[in-house]
Amino acid sequence: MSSQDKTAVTMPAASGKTADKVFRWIAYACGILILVVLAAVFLFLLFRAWPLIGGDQAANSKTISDFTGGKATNFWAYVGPLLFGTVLVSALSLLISFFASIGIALFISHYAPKKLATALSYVVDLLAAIPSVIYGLWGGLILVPAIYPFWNWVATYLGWIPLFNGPAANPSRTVATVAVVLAVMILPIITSLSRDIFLQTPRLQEEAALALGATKWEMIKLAVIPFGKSGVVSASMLGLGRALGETMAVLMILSPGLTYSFKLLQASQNQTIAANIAAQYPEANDLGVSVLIGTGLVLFLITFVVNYVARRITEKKVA
Amino acid sequence: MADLTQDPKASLAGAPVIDFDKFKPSRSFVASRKRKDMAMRVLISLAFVVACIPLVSVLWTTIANGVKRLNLNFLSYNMTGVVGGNPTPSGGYGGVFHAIIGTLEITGGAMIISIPIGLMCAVYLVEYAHGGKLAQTITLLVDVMSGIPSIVAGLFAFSMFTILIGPGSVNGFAGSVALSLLMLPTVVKSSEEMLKIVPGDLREASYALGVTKQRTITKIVLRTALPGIVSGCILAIARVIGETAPLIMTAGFIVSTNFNLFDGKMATLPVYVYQEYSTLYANCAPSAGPECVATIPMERSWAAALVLILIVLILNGIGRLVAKVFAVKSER
Amino acid sequence: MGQRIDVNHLNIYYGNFLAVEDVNINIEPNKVTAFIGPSGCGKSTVLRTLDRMHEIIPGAHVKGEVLLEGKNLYDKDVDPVSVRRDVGMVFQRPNPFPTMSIRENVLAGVRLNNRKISKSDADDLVEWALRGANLWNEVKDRLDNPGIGLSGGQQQRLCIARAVAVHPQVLLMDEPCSALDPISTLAVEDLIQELKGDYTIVIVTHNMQQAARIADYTAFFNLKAVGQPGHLEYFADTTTMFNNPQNEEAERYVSGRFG
Amino acid sequence: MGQRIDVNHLNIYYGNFLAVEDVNINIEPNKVTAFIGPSGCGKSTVLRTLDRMHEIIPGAHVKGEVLLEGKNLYDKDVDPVSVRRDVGMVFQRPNPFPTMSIRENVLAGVRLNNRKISKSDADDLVEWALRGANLWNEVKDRLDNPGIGLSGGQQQRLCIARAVAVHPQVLLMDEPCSALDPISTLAVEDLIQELKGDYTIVIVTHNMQQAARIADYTAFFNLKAVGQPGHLEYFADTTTMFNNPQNEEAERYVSGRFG
Amino acid sequence: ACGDNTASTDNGSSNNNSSDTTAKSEPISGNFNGAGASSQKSAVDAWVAGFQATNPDAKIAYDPSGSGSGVKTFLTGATAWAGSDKALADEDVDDSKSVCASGTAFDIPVYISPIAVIFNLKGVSDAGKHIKMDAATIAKIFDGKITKWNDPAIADQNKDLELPDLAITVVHRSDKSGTTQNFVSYFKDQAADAWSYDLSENWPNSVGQGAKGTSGVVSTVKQADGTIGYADFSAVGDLGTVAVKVGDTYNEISAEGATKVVDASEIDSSVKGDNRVVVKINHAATGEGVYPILLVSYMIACPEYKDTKTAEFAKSWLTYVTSSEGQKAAAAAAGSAPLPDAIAQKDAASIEAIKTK
Ligand SMILES: Nc1ncnc2c1ncn2[C@@H]1O[C@H](COP(=O)(O)OP(=O)(O)OP(=O)(O)O)[C@@H](O)[C@H]1O
Ligand SMILES: Nc1ncnc2c1ncn2[C@@H]1O[C@H](COP(=O)(O)OP(=O)(O)OP(=O)(O)O)[C@@H](O)[C@H]1O
Ligand SMILES: [Mg+2]
Ligand SMILES: [Mg+2]
Ligand SMILES: O=P([O-])([O-])[O-]
Repeated sequence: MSSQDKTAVTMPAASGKTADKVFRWIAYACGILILVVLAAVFLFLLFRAWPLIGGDQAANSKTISDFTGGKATNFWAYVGPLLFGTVLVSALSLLISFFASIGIALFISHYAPKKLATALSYVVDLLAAIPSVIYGLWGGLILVPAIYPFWNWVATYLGWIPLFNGPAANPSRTVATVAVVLAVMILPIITSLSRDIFLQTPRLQEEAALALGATKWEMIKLAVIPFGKSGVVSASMLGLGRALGETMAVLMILSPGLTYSFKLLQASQNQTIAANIAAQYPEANDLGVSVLIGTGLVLFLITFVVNYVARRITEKKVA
Repeated sequence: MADLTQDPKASLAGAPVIDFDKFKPSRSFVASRKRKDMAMRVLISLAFVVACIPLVSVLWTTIANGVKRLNLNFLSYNMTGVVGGNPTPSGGYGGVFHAIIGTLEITGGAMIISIPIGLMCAVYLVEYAHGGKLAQTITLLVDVMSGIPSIVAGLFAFSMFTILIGPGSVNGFAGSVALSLLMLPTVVKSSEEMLKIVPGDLREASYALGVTKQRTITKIVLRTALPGIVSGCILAIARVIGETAPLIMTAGFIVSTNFNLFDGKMATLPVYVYQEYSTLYANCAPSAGPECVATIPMERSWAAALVLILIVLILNGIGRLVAKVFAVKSER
Repeated sequence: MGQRIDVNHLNIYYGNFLAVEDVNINIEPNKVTAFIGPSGCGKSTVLRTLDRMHEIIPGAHVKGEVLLEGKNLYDKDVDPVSVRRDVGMVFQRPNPFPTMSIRENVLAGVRLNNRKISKSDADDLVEWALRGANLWNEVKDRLDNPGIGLSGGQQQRLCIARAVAVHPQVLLMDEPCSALDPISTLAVEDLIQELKGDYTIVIVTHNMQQAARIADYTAFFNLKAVGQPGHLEYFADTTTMFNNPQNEEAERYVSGRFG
Repeated sequence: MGQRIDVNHLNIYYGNFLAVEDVNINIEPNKVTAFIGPSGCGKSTVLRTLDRMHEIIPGAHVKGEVLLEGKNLYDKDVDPVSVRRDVGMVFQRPNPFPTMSIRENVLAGVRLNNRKISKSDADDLVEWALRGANLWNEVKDRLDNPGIGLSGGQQQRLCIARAVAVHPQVLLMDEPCSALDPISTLAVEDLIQELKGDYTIVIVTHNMQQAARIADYTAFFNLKAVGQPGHLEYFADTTTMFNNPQNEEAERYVSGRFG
Repeated sequence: ACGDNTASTDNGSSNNNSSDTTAKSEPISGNFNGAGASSQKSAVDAWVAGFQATNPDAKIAYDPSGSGSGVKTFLTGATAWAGSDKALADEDVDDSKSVCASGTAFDIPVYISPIAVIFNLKGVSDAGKHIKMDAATIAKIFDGKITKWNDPAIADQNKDLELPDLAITVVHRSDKSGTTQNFVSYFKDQAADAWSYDLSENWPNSVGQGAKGTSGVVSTVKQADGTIGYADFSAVGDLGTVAVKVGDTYNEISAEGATKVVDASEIDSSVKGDNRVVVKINHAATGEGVYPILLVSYMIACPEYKDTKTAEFAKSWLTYVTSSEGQKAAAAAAGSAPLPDAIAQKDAASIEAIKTK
């Protein structure tokens, strides 16, 4: 080996030490910033919603009564049905999309031929990025008239179930229709994430199952589902989060109401917080905006709690 | 070692005698398993087909309604001087130029805010925090943050600017702030995943060469993860580029082109889609000729929606391209 | 009892790529047959054709015959699922099902075949399989703990227990010890010696010493160049293979070893 | 030229867990010293303390001294980054930087440290290092191809070239051949024999034959039980270690081997 | 700026004021913002185009964010004027002191638009026929008291129509809206017995379905047989409209009909503040072609601005908007009703109060 060292490389002493420190601090600061941002969201909203708590209560109840046509005069009576509607609509949409999403995700990850799967993956990713205002347009203009016969059929034959009490509203600008639109909207999101997780199932696990003489479905049950469970749960939570906060699609489709009603096929039963904010915000005065921000704060807290609880649950499962 | 090399026979000595016929599947059971497998196959394929119907319908409706007005004129003019259903001097019926500019600038602003922060946050989580208490809290909160409703983000940006700048401050940048709030968790999460899958080997290899941590991270770790980070960011952009409600609140709506992100209202594509939908009909005076199109607002709305989808598509394409160019060549 | 396997003119493909060419080999029942050869020569690939695990890779297929006691596994009317029930497989890296307890892991295969197993039958089977896999004494007090909590060597033996619990006729093992430390390796090697009383065993190994220690027959696979298909170069009983091989390539490989 | 290393009363911790206890060893310059011992006894751990790579694991720290030509690496004023420049390291699995070409990989140590180097100097350095790693002839025509495109053995030699290019005095290798096939292993072993003219080499290996083939001195590490700290059981020149060890445990390990 | 459709439209309809030669002493230049009522949007589009024809360097942006939001923004000083579907509230007038350089803000009517009662009924609306109703009938329908299309209350007024035994689906606005307030104020005045609710911009009962915005109402009405709703005349499209009983006749909707009502209305002189022109709509107006359901929308400005340029703009802008030229442009673009001369003169007097020096 040539022992002659031809290269003249000088070594700068301790170079990069400060850069190292600065970089570290920037990274640290950015980590902290996340906490600061969340706190800021909370505080700014609280600050703007403060007149609700600290302000003139008579003015508040007048504002709220103005919003609701006299149906509610205090904040909780106002936000209660809104919260109910929000949860109802998003829970329904999650219910509808969950199984379909898992089905599609499994189809792409384990059933479809490779070429088709690649193409489908791409389409799903694209669909996941379609703006909700387009789902709103589609839902309001195409789906509403198209789905009425189906709801009518449901109301006629399944009307004995309180949920499906008829007569089905026509046009069906109802919770049921909105739930379908939101389901279609969050379907690609849940699908896309679930597919990624299913694809990550260790080959070894799958082969272990197959080598034991499992059919494909049994293999999925043995290896894929247990592996993907917590990921699918968090994907669903993300979908649920989207549904909880969806504004435009609901605004453009739902005929709102302020009741605690489960009548999915009838109009003017429920309203969601997000859509309500969007509907009332343009014409609201200062106090009105405070009330709306107050409802937004409630929505924020609810999504926070839902997500927090869900993450905690999945975390435990993983550990 | 001794107890492991024990006489193996001894271990089998007490073993129960097993009648394996008991565990043999009955013929009908084998058949039923097969049937079940088939049933699930059909069910899953069916789930796919059924779910495809609405999704295809969404795409199809947008494309079918959108292509009608989608042309160069539509892309290169704004909505100033568009009156009723009448054509403009350029021969079109107004367009989305201003909204495209707004969408690009506002999303660009959101990118500039959230990508560095998100990326550095991911760097902190993966490279520095090592799963400490703070890191766990941040991870959890990032997850939770991904559930923030967009309208809340809008309210936040609106409140923040009202409080900090003063009431009535509407500008594109406030929209950027709202969107960056929505983007941030996606950026952090995806970057984090991507950094995590950079093999520890490479870091060690770099450290072992006497490279500082900062250079190891920027030149090895980030560089190796780059394709994944880019696709993650594109995904995050796609996630926010279609947000409507927060932008109505923060950036407002105008008909002319505004290039200044920091001053004045800014139109964006989703808001444009919504505004045109809200207009629904343009008036045509009874005397107006056939060139006056009463249904033009809805047509513009669909066309703008299609433009939005195309932008998302192009972004995806760019993302894929970038990912490919910077891809880690792993083929042997 | 173990069954014999006869492989006739087997060509194995990944898509259009011919990975292994024209394999002919007779695997004796109740013996241990080892596959050795340089990396990439197709040992794993051949092994996986013996229980039709090969075809789960998209595009992978074979031409030729694999006869299990005279019945061609690749006949049209043969269900791969039932083939895999008769031919068990153990992998290079231990892969217990992470969500299942030790007990459930052992029973996983059996439960697929027969859902209605009485508790006492199941208990007996678990004990039998774990004893068979030389693991009973180590885990009998914690059968309900997750299988993933065991050490690597224990996990590998658990996987063997899981495979034998279905009572296959043949047991295929793809480098079952390569991820294990020497002590665990010893435990698994002992186990293989013992199992051959009941099963036909085929084992892939990188480690010639291991082959020499445990195999009755040894098959030496080789490949002419990277990108070329692998082939079976030489097949002999183990003593011949290591002491007096009648094949120049095999001789070179066996003697020039340093793995 | 290589430098000598003296390890005095070194205790190595992962957090609160004492992984290796009271190591005392003198590593001669320009010799190959091999670390052997059962899995988990702390071979890798000790090796990594010799260039302060140990401490990049969160919570990991040491007590005791490691003297490189008499200077304690763990003195307060010593920058670990510069230690790592003096002491090179090669890992178990070849790990070329996947984003870099062969040439860039070799230059990585220089370039990543932001040192300016002229094109011709760089060319010289690349050739020198690759020749040193016995790889020049195989890759000289494709220096701009990705390093990851090489075969395993070539990659490992590329990593050695990369380590050598920074001009270390000491070269640490943690099971550098365990992921390689026999032919690549031979190439790397040859290289090690050659490199010891210029460097002090410490190599961890699972493979006693390998130690016997290439090492001048061999250190046998052991541990009493899992969960207990490992320790240096016996250190001797290689001939003694394998032919006539003066330590019972070492004797048992060396003779009862089955790796 | 970039992408602007430079010249105003000069083909087709009647808003031909594209007079490059119009001798205006000093064209206005600069950037000016307005915000407010969405109802005015189409009209403002036309006004901006018309205004820019003579003041090509004036850049005017209008955000149809809603009346409330428009007034709010105006009171922060961020806009030169606001559009609103209702007159200023007393607090707003007080608040405006801090925005206007002196005096208080005033509102003038600029946009009058009839509100159509639209319906979708097979065999009637698609045949281009109108349904006749009086105020009480409409009120009862919208209050859920009349639920069938063949209810005698309707049938008696429409002997010539075959009305089906079909449930009526009421469609109303779900958002806060000036249209709603103007619509129900017609009931309050003309059918007080049938309409017991307080006047509000929110829909008061939970009959039927709510929809967001005029477009929501129109598209909902379109989507099913048997629906009835209300919407700005310009958004009616091919839906059926109700002919409303005025005096003894049933009058179809028309812009002129709305102008006549305003002409017959008084100016509310009791309002707080100077220069304000607030119309007390006289829903009881009668006469040929009178159409009593309408919306009067205002523009709000300051008598003196902190910035003279803005003042000059506001003055010139409002002058144009209320001019017959401007009104014609709006009529062509939005189907609105031109301001009656009397109102236009009052507007002009108020506009004259804007100090530009
Ligand atoms: N999934 C696959 N797709 C395509 N080619 C494959 C696949 N798996 C293996 N091959 C190719 O088939 C050939 C044989 O591979 P195989 O894994 O059977 O070798 P092996 O002898 O088991 O090697 P090793 O000792 O490294 O496990 C190789 O050329 C390999 O590249
Ligand atoms: N990152 C770590 N964190 C905590 N403990 C560790 C870590 N790495 C190793 N250990 C522990 O330190 C001890 C020594 O491990 P080490 O990897 O040095 O052993 P080894 O002799 O190199 O084993 P092998 O031959 O398997 O590589 C073991 O008990 C191991 O569990
Ligand atoms: Mg293999
Ligand atoms: Mg080690
Ligand atoms: O213009 P609106 O108040 O009816 O929305």
